[in-house]
Amino acid sequence: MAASEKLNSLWSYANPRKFLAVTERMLPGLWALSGACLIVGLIWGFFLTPDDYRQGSTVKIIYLHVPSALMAINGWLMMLVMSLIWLIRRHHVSALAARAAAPIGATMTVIALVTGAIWGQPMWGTWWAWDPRLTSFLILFLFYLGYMALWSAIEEPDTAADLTSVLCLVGSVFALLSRYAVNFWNQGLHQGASLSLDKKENVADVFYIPLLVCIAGFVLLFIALVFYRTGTEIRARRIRALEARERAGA
Amino acid sequence: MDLRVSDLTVARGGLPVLSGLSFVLEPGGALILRGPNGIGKTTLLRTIAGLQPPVAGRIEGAEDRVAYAAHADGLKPTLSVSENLTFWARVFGAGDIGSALDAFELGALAHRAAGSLSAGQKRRLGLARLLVTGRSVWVLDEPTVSLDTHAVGLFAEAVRAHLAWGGLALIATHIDLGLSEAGVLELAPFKTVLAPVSDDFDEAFL
Amino acid sequence: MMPDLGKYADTVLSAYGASILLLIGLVAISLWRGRRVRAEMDALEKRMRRDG
Amino acid sequence: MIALLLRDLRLAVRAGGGFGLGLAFFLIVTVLVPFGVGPETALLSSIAPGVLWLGALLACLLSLDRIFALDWEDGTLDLLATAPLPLEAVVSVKALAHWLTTGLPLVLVAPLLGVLLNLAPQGYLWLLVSLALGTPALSVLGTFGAALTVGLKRGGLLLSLLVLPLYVPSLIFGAEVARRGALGMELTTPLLLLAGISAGVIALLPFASAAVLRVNLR
Repeated sequence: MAASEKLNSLWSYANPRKFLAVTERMLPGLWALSGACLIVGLIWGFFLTPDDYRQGSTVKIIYLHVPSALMAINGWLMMLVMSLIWLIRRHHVSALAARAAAPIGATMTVIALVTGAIWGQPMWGTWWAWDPRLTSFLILFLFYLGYMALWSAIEEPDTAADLTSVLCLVGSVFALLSRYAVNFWNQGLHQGASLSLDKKENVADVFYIPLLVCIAGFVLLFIALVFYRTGTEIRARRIRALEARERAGA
Repeated sequence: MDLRVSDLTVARGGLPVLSGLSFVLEPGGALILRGPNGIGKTTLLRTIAGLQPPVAGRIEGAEDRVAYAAHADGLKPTLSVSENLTFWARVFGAGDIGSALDAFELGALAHRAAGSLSAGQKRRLGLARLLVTGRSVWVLDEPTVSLDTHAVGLFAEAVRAHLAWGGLALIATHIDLGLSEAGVLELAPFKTVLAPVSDDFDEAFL
Repeated sequence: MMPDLGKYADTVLSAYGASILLLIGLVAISLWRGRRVRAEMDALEKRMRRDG
Repeated sequence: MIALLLRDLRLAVRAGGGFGLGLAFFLIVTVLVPFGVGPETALLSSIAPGVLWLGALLACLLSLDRIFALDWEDGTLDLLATAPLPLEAVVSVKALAHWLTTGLPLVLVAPLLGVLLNLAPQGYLWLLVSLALGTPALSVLGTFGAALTVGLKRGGLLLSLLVLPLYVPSLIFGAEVARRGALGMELTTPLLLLAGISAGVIALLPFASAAVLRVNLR
């Protein structure tokens, strides 16, 4: 009984008016907290951590690379969950949140790719190596691009929400398949990078705490941006509906 | 079996256009839908044909019984008249196309490519398709566009035969088909009246 | 103040520069579009309520 | 279902170009590659499996937007959606028709084009096998993309953007089978993975395509 009431109250945030009111109240705090975490984490990481004995100062890039890579994947996962909620419960806010999250996830993917490539330049001696991880992120970026392009190509918002949701489901399966395919494809072609930005060995305790702060900052920034952008999408939908109504009345 | 529509609301582009619509159509009955352009006739017919979901209300007795015909006839210009018709007959599992060709006086054109037909002839072929479906509920959207008086007569004859066989017909049209037995449903009174604009919008964003 | 980045100074600085630029760009675009849409909706709501 | 398949095949033959264009494109891509990378036979021979796979994939992409476009414009899709045939069957038949008119001819001419690129003698069989196993998945995935973009005016470019990332796993495993075949290496793993992806895609994706098509017809 109590559990189902709680669930009901959770779904009530699917009302766009209520969603706007609640997020409006939370946003200033979220912006401030994410900004603080990012500033503290990045300054800590950039100025106050030692160099790695093998990678030198390039190890400082993990404070950007690891959190953005994390959010690139989690952004897609969040879109997947939102798409499922839309397809099953047909709450518009959910579909709009998925739409709002896509450009953020795509930006995170670009940051992960750029920092990865910049880091790779001195480490591997080339800007771009077809390293399985890097390649998978490139493919993920293509999926983000396709998803956003489909949203913007379709006029009718409910149709767009349905189509992009199905694309997101199918895309998730194929992004995962591609990840394994790329792993398989690169074995033996390219000598495995002896150094990686993501491997545990690089994340000793000195680096670990500022990294956590940075991850928290990226997560909070992601949430704040999703809330804010979902609000924008809700208003854009409202404008569309009102204009359609005006046309029908005229 | 009756076609029952109860308290139906249909939407176009996310905006409800017709609401509170109810009617019952018995076997052998025909209903002509009338209303000004843009009232939602096409939307209503597509909803009854199952091509789009209703916003609210129920439609009973339409599923898997509808033969739908709209502005586009679904003809392939490179196939001949009889090939086009045979295709639809086979999709719907009905056999004979001869009587359908006769009913719309297409026998002489049977081997012509559909692409070489005139607009009126194409329309006749599109309507002949209804006869080979073997479906009992005809849902027709402006079926007489580009037909001449004689062809309209053929069409009315075909509808009458369909009704006599126990079929149903739901027709949106502006012209008088001469079907005196058909009921007429004026759609204008069912036009959706929206609540005044307020701050407190829900999931319809209105 | 500036830590000694050694021979990888360009690498680290460009990575930080590019990333921070991208983040600021994303936030700026979001805020810009958000403001515009909000103003547009408010104007439309006001007008439609006046007109009925 | 058979009626629909026969009609689609007949339309492809009557309209002409249905078979020809994809094949001509495949030929041209294969001819252009040596102009791009130089005429050394050793180099050509080593990249031949990948180039042939990529060429077949692009040629397949070329005709995807025609899968539903014509049926959409003349209203046939509306009528098929109200017909007794389930839409899942319709999209499967459409994919099959696309494969028979595009994929199968590409598979059959690929060995001939292999000659142009100096493919190693032991590679022909595996090129044929990998394409025969992989191209059905390309057609089914393409049908999904075509169903997504069916109502759009500038759908062609978007279709490529949506479908190409979905082609990655098939391309990787297919080209790997062909490459290993040409080198005389062990190729059971990629072959099984390629076949597995095709089987999964053929079994499951028509449901997604039909759902998407229903939304677009609404």
